[in-house]
Amino acid sequence: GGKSEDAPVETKPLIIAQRSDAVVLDPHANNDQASSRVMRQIYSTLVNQNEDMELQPGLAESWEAIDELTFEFKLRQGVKFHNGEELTADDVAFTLKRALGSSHVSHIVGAINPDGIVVIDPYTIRIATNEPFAPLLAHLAHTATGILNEKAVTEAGEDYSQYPVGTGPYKLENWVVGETIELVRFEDYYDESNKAKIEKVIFKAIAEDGNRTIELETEGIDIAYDIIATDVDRVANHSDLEMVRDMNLATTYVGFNAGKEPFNDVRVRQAINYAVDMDLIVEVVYLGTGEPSRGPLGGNVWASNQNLKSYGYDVEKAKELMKEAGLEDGFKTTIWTNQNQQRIDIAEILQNQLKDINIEAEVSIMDWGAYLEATAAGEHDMFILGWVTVTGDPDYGLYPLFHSKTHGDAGNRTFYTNERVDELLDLARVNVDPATREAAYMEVQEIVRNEAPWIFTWTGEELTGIRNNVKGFKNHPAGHHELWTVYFE
Amino acid sequence: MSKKLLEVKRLKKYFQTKKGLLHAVDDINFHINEGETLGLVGESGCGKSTTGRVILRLLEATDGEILFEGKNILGYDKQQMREMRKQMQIVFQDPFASLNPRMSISQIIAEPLEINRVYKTKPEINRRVKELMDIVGLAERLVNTYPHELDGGRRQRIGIARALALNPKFIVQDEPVSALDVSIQAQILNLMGQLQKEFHLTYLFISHDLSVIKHVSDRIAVMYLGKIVELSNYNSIFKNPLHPYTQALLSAIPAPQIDIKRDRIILEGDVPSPINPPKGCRFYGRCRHRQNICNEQTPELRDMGNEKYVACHFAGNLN
Amino acid sequence: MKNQKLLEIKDLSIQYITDEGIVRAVENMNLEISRGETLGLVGETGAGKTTTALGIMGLIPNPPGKIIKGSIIFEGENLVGKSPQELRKIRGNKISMIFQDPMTSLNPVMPIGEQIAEVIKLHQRVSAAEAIIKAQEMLKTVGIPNERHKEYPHQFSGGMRQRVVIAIALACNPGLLIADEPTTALDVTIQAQVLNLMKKLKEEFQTSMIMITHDLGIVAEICDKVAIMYAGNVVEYGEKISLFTNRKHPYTIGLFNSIPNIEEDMVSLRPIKGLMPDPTDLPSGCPFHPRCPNVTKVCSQRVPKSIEVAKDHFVSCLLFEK
Amino acid sequence: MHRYVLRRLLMLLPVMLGVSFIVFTMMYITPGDPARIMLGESVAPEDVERFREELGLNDPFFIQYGRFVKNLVVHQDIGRSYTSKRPVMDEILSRFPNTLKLATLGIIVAVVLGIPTGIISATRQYSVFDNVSMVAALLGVSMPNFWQGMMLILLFSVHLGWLPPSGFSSYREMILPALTLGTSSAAIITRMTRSSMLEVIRQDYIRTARAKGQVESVVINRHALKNALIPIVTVIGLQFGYLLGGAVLTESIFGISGVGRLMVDSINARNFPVVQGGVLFIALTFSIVNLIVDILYGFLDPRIKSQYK
Amino acid sequence: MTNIKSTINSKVPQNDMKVVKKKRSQWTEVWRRLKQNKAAMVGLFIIGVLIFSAVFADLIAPEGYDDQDLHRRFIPPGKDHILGTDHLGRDILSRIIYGSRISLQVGFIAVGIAAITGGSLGAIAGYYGRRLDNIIMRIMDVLLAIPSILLAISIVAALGANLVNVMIAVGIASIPSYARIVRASVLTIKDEEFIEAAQAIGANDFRIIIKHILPNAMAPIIVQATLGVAGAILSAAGLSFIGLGIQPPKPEWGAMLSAGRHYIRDHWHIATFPGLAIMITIFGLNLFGDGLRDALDPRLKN
Ligand SMILES: Nc1ncnc2c1ncn2[C@@H]1O[C@H](COP(=O)(O)OP(=O)(O)OP(=O)(O)O)[C@@H](O)[C@H]1O
Ligand SMILES: Nc1ncnc2c1ncn2[C@@H]1O[C@H](COP(=O)(O)OP(=O)(O)OP(=O)(O)O)[C@@H](O)[C@H]1O
Ligand SMILES: [Mg+2]
Ligand SMILES: [Mg+2]
Ligand code: NI
Repeated sequence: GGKSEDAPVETKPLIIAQRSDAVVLDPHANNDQASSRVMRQIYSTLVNQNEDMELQPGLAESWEAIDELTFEFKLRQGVKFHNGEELTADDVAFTLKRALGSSHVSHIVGAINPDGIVVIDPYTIRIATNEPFAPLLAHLAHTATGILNEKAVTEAGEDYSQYPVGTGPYKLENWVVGETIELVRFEDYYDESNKAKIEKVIFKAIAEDGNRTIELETEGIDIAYDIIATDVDRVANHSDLEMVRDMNLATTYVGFNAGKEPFNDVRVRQAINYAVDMDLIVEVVYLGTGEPSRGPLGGNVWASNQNLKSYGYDVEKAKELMKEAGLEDGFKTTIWTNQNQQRIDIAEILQNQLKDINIEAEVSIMDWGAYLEATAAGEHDMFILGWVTVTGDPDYGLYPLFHSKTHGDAGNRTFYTNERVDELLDLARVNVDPATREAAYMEVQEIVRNEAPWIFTWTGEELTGIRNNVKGFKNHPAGHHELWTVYFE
Repeated sequence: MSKKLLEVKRLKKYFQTKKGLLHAVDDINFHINEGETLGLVGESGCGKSTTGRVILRLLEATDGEILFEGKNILGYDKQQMREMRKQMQIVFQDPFASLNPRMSISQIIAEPLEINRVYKTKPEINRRVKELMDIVGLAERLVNTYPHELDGGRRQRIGIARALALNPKFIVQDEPVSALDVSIQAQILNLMGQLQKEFHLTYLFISHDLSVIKHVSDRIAVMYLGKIVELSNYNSIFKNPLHPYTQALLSAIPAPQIDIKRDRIILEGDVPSPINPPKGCRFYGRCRHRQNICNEQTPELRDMGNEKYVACHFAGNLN
Repeated sequence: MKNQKLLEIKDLSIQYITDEGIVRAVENMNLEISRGETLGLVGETGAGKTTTALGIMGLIPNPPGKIIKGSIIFEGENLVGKSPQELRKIRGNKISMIFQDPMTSLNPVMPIGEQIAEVIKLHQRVSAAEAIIKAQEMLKTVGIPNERHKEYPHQFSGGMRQRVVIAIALACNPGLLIADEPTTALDVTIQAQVLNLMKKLKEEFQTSMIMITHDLGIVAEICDKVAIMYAGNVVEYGEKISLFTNRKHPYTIGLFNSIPNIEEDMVSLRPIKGLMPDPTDLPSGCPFHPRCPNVTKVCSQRVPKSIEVAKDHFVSCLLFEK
Repeated sequence: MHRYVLRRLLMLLPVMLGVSFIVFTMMYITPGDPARIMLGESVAPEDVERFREELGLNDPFFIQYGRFVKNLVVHQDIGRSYTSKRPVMDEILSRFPNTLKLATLGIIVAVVLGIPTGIISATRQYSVFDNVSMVAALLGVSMPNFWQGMMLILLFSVHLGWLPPSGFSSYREMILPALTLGTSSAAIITRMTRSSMLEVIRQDYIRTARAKGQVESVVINRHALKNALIPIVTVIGLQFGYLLGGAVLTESIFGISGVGRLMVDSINARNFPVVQGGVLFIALTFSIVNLIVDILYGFLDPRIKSQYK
Repeated sequence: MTNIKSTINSKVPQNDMKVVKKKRSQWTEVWRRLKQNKAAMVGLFIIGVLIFSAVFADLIAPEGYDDQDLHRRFIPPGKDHILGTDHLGRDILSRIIYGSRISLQVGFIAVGIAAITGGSLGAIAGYYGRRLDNIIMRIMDVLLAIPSILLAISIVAALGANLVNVMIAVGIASIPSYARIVRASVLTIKDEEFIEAAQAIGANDFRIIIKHILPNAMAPIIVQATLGVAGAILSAAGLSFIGLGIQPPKPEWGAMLSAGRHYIRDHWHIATFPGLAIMITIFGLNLFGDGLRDALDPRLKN
């Protein structure tokens, strides 16, 4: 967009449907996708990450690294909160300290040293980490670090999550819990040139996936997030609708319990990787959306290794490997998953295909809570899970999943251990030199691919259906799409 | 003959109900001699069945004594009571409800024999069942039928056979014919008379039908609201009723004779509720002869000589 | 006044057609009632008494019941074949009926005053308020305090309920009252009250009555004529005095002998042997023949005709056919 | 009457205590850590542990339950949602109108369809109408309502495009859910009405009414129906109570944000306070609906009214 | 003269007069009445077909329930696959046939659990009355106050999601209704004269419960159980539908329906047939249950 003067007087609201309603509008009180998608419109972050995951100034006009641990941010001046207060460095300091106290976002801000948050002057703040932490800026671009107004938070007390006050282009107007959230344009938005084009935005919760498409077709809504695979072609072929598709940061994988017989044998893991026809599975289960993954990171993530080779479907090779491992007669195992239709389908197909190498797998579907608990405890054989590299930084996408320090509950549910991988992950985390980091991550991905603690399954796609008259919409790989650029034709 | 088989002393049975204490049987005294039939008559709800049940300890008495052959059976424990049950039995009013619909005739009649282990072998039991069926006039081909396939009269015969199975001395007949049609009723009444003679049985015969009571009884007790108001032999009750209630009751019965004209005593009002009954005479509210004393003092059952007992302050002086 | 025929039943046959078979509940019935007269209809369970009454009222449940043939002539008009509308005008108005069980024949959720007023409103041109007033008067007539008209049936005792039913039946001053065992469910002392009341009101209202009962005592007390029914057939029919003093039919005799008599001492009853026949499978010929002490060969072969053995005294028995 | 109501309300206390105990126990023994579920897979175990401590989840069972009861009794407080941090009561009450609307509409559909059909069926027993409506009613009971909902959406939203497939704010949006929810109840009510009417029609007092010369329609509507209504009201009450608490599937098919779905989500999220509060709330509503039905009973049936002392 | 009491007056005098016809126990009588009821026979037929297909699934199903062929997905109903294939290329008819096994198992076992536990509790409460009655029935009130589907969901969540637990959950949730029914019928039977007659001949509590009360309380339990099987199948399908208790690749109908619903717009047959299967099953059970009720209590049928 560009012309701020003639901001069109839109009366028609933009209606967006997503799977569920926001839970809270306090970034530190929860960290779910639905809430973040709304909060993205309400709060601004110090740093922005555009659709190509490039870092750009946000509330901070500029920043510089003072030393290995510390960044100094220069704040934009004259930024107004929705309650009329002006943004100062104190708000930033307050926000970050508050975030540090919250368990929900500790994975985003956890590296920051609370004593290292120093207000220099109202528009200058220094933020230091406990140890050198290269991905800090990416983390500060995450919606969860949106800047809060100290006064608003203290005034609202326990109920703050329902009365959010940010500096974003939209402010909360009305919230019918479980159903709709109405946002209206914030007229004093700091970025004059980027003021919201549509006056009112309504988020609607429509849980039944198919119904979002139907609503879109029947003009009940303007934008439908997370179109299901079966409806993608329908939307794309519909004369009034448009399918906006972009790869996102999510990946789905089938994990082995590498800490347990027989999956502690790399040959078994490789054999299984060869024995499943992942291309076909992805086609069947995801109906051509997203793509089969070749390694642990999706293509959108910085430093993802594009040279990795897919295992491919090769039952003979699989049998050979099984034989080498002394398991040509196969074994009995279980595949666990939670109640997610695609994962259940994957499990069922796996079950079927593994029969070819004499593996008899039983599928067990668990409720999410029990599933997390059981996989953390290492009771499992094989399991299906996903991961979203929300920051777009490979640290987030690799460290918790493959470092031996994170076994179990901390993220590494495959109990995979490799000293070299540990070493490289540690190195890349503290090193600020992008080239060194990139090299380290490339190698990690190579190793992980070869040692196959996973069956690399699928990288996802943001699938948004919009009506033709909706313009200016772009998917954000993190899923927190920006709506202030959207306008009606 | 006139050896007392059963004696009931100060018998009380109260039921706890939502609305209060229900005095179903309230301090009654009587005895039954061996081989005789005592008729117990009264209107619906006056406590006749309760009396019968308490005597058999199917209900636990609230107070009083029940002497069977001189021994108070209310003090008996379960085991002793089981022995007692061979001596005393009951025949119920409703010939359908009193037979388990899921059991065949032979099973029903054999049950008391099995429970009390009277016979050791099946054939013995079967023989006895056949014998009993013969006694009460049930054709042998009916052994395997079920109660619902039979008419009321036959069903009642089953009930009688069951009661006779253990060779009791004493049987409570709780309105055994009131559910039956007249022609069948007569058959059953005759049967019971025969059985009494044949087995030297003693009956407590409960009915609300004075004609039936008169036909079967040696002595008659008239009950009203939990109390016995008059007790005497049948002749004198019918010829010369002493209690105003008995008088009214007798006069109320329409007789199938066209030549006899009687003076009707029409009682006002209904039988009052047995829940927390008033002190004083229970009949007070409906009595033609009531006086103040009736409302204040409960009349006791008084011996009027000649084995006649009446519970009325003015018995003998009424006109 | 007498001898003026109010109701005449001719050759009436009513059947119930059920899964179990056809029940011939009433067979070739012939009866007459004059104004002011009371007819006793006596018989054991299943004899067809209620069916006869319902037949007159036009209330035979259909299915399974059906009037097969015959006529019911009331005030000169044949009720059989009349339209439901015409019958409705007569019911409750010119002919009314009291049912056996006072506990169940009143609507439990309607105040009794309203239940009486209902019939008044239906047949008389009165306003709702007037009907209620009339209903209260009726209550008083049957000896219930009129201020209790707002109460519900369960608040009354059995005898009082039966009085309410009587009030309903008499509210429109009907020419014919059919009472179907009106006191069977009541205690003797209460029965005496109710019978007394009925006798009184019958005289007061100049109503003819069919008194259905199986109690010969009641018949002796209030009827002018008696019809004895057995398995759907009227076996003996006549003036009460004639019939009571000169019983002809073996069934009638058996019936009288079965009853323990309060007035005289009997050593033993002389019951009728055997059982009531299966209503779907009545014996051929005279339906009573299997139980009859005087049975002859022809009894199972021929249906007896009705023979006048004395003036106005009819018997259906082959012993009397010459 | 007042005393009766009071006594009934007092009797609810132990029942509610029992309900809370059962729910609490169930939740306690259910595997799955609420803190972990809420924080997601990516949060470090130390933070999860800290969060557990914050929520008081590390205390022994009886201390936790005791705390709950104490808060409830002393402060009339059932806590805040783990996830949204809103007071549980707000959380429930914000959804309850939808549930109530849905259940009410459902029951209206059921009553409007069920009672007349039942009456006609009963008065024309074994007629074609009777047979057809009885088969229809039986099919209505037999149809899984999640499936029926899908089929209705397919027909009315997708193929015909007449009605929206989701949402619950306009009346147009309420039609399909109400129909879905209402059919099985309608079927039950139809059957109940029919059998109750048949039972009543056989009664002596109906014969009395006819013997008065009353018109058949009045006999049916005034005499029979009022008596037949008594068991029907019970069924309606039961169904209503059931719809209030059990419309989970319908709610999720049509994406209605109601108490039922809140409960299911909360059970899955191990959002204990909401589960606890919600089940108590539903149980209480259900019991109160039952109480109302019982009182209504008294109004319909004077015999029963006189027992309410 | 005879003052017949209202309880036995009119209504069923037919029995009174019936002369012995044939020797029949009550159950043969019930069966005879049942046979006359066409609807019940249709129901019985449906149940028969179901049981048959459950028992002989291996013989009659054209394919195995998990014979996947990812290259023949979404085939519409036709010659090769009568009901078509699903999203993983499995034959829907075969899956439905095998599914009948699961549904019947769930139905019967859940009802078994509920009827036995609920029935015993109800019998104890009804027979012994007073304190015990109060305690048991209050517990039942508590269970009843919790919506059964929520109860089932939390039980499944607590025990783990598999078919056995679904059966337990559905069973537990319907315990109160059995307890109530049995209690009510025990209460009425307890007051029948034949119980007193048994006491009078010296029968003990145990004998009275076993020989006299239970056989007579069976009728309502059986009816409730038949209808309960239908209810249990429906509940289990509902639970599967929201993803609880399925164990792929076992073809539970509710789960098939749930999996098929994503494809409903393009491939209607996937979700339609399992839904129909559920409906027909429930329909059959209900028809039969209704007929059974009428046959057991002829008074109810006009
Ligand atoms: N188990 C019980 N609980 C409470 N009250 C009872 C019980 N059994 C009987 N009663 C009451 O006790 C009183 C006497 O009852 P009982 O059955 O002895 O009367 P009855 O003279 O046999 O009457 P009927 O002629 O009707 O058989 C009645 O008011 C009755 O309601
Ligand atoms: N609705 C009906 N359907 C089938 N059969 C019936 C019906 N009503 C009566 N019957 C049969 O018709 C015959 C006559 O019955 P009805 O009721 O007229 O006898 P009743 O003389 O009034 O007997 P009760 O003294 O028992 O009242 C009986 O065999 C009865 O079984
Ligand atoms: Mg009695
Ligand atoms: Mg009759
Ligand atoms: Ni996020």
